[in-house]
Amino acid sequence: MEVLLFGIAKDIVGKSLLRLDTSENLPTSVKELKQTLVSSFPQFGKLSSLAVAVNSEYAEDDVSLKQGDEIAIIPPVSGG
Amino acid sequence: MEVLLFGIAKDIVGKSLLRLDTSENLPTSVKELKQTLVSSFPQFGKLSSLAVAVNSEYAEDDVSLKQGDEIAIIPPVSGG
Amino acid sequence: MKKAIVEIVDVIDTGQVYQELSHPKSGGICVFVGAVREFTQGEEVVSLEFEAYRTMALKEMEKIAMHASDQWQLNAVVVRHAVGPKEIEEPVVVVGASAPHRDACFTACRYLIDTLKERVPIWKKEFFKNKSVWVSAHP
Amino acid sequence: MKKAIVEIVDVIDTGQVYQELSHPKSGGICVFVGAVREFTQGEEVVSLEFEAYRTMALKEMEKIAMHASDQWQLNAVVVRHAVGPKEIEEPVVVVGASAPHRDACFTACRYLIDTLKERVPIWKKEFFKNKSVWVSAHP
Repeated sequence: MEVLLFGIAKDIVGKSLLRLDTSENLPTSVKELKQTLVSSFPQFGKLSSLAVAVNSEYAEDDVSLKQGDEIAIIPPVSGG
Repeated sequence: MEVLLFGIAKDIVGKSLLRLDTSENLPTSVKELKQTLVSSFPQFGKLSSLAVAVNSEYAEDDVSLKQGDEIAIIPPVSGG
Repeated sequence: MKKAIVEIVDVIDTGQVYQELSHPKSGGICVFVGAVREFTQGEEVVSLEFEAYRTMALKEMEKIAMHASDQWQLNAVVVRHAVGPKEIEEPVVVVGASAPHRDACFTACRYLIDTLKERVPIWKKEFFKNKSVWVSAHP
Repeated sequence: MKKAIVEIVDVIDTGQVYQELSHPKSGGICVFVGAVREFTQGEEVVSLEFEAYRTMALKEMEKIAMHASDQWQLNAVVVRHAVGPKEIEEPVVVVGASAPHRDACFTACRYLIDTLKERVPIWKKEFFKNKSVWVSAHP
């Protein structure tokens, strides 16, 4: 499972693409993905907000993650 | 006494400068000027509003008119 | 420091207004352009013309610009109106406000156009096939 | 008939937006330009950069443009954001709405920029002499 990282998320993880190892328990929902991230990288817990996009749409916590989904971490946006 | 005319005021009077004859009683205030106009050209009474400017500032009815003032009739504006 | 551009012109160049409003302390610039609209109901307007009492119009436009500049602490303000014959889609007025934040520039820009329409001695005449009308003259 | 321009670009040309929003049925065009503001308090920003999740950002910008277009019956709408390194006074975003009357174009334009700032996945990084900060990242 690959997760795209932008903005401060990229700085926290230290790269723009995070590969979650299939030998571990992969997150099956947006909620689980967030929990995985925060436990691996506690700095995610300190952000103003933490959103996830699945197939380039904002995804609520209960959205499930499927093979082939484009998954991205959306830290607090600051465009405009 | 000369009065500048713009927009529909110019069409009503038929010219852009109205000379009030000094042989008649000249209006001494904005109010009197409006009365003179409406009695000479009743169409002024049918406008949505009728304002007067003295020295290129809006002037209330009680403002007096003096020799040398630049006087203008301001029919309803429609700029913008 | 404050920059106010107040003008009555024959033709409005909408491309220049951003440069006029650009300012190192401005995070937001709001611009309104009023244009001649095609008539979709009633008789067709053949042509259209704006007339101004130039001295007074400039004075009133200046007052509006200065008031907005003070009220919303603008870094730059533009109030420009066109006169003479105009075609459909042609810009007839452009107002703009440049401020540190967007709230101020939106509110100021709206004030500029609303107050201009209320107070500035400029008149619009619409020419139809068989008649002409001074807009807003009659109730 | 409706015209929507949604783009992510390297450099914003503010001169083109009025042409894009001009429409025979439009009496009012409202444009907001967001620019890089000089810092006047605290540390001086040396440089500044915008990063976008391009696919998603364009989708969100498109949704915002379409919603505004439907809601306020716009004749044309522009939502354009810049990415990459930016200098002070440089425009970073331009949004605009073109409508028959001015109420609609002002309200729509305000909606465009407010919603863009809330939802569109674009991030601003400010570089200071000794550190860099992703804006809004922390409470």
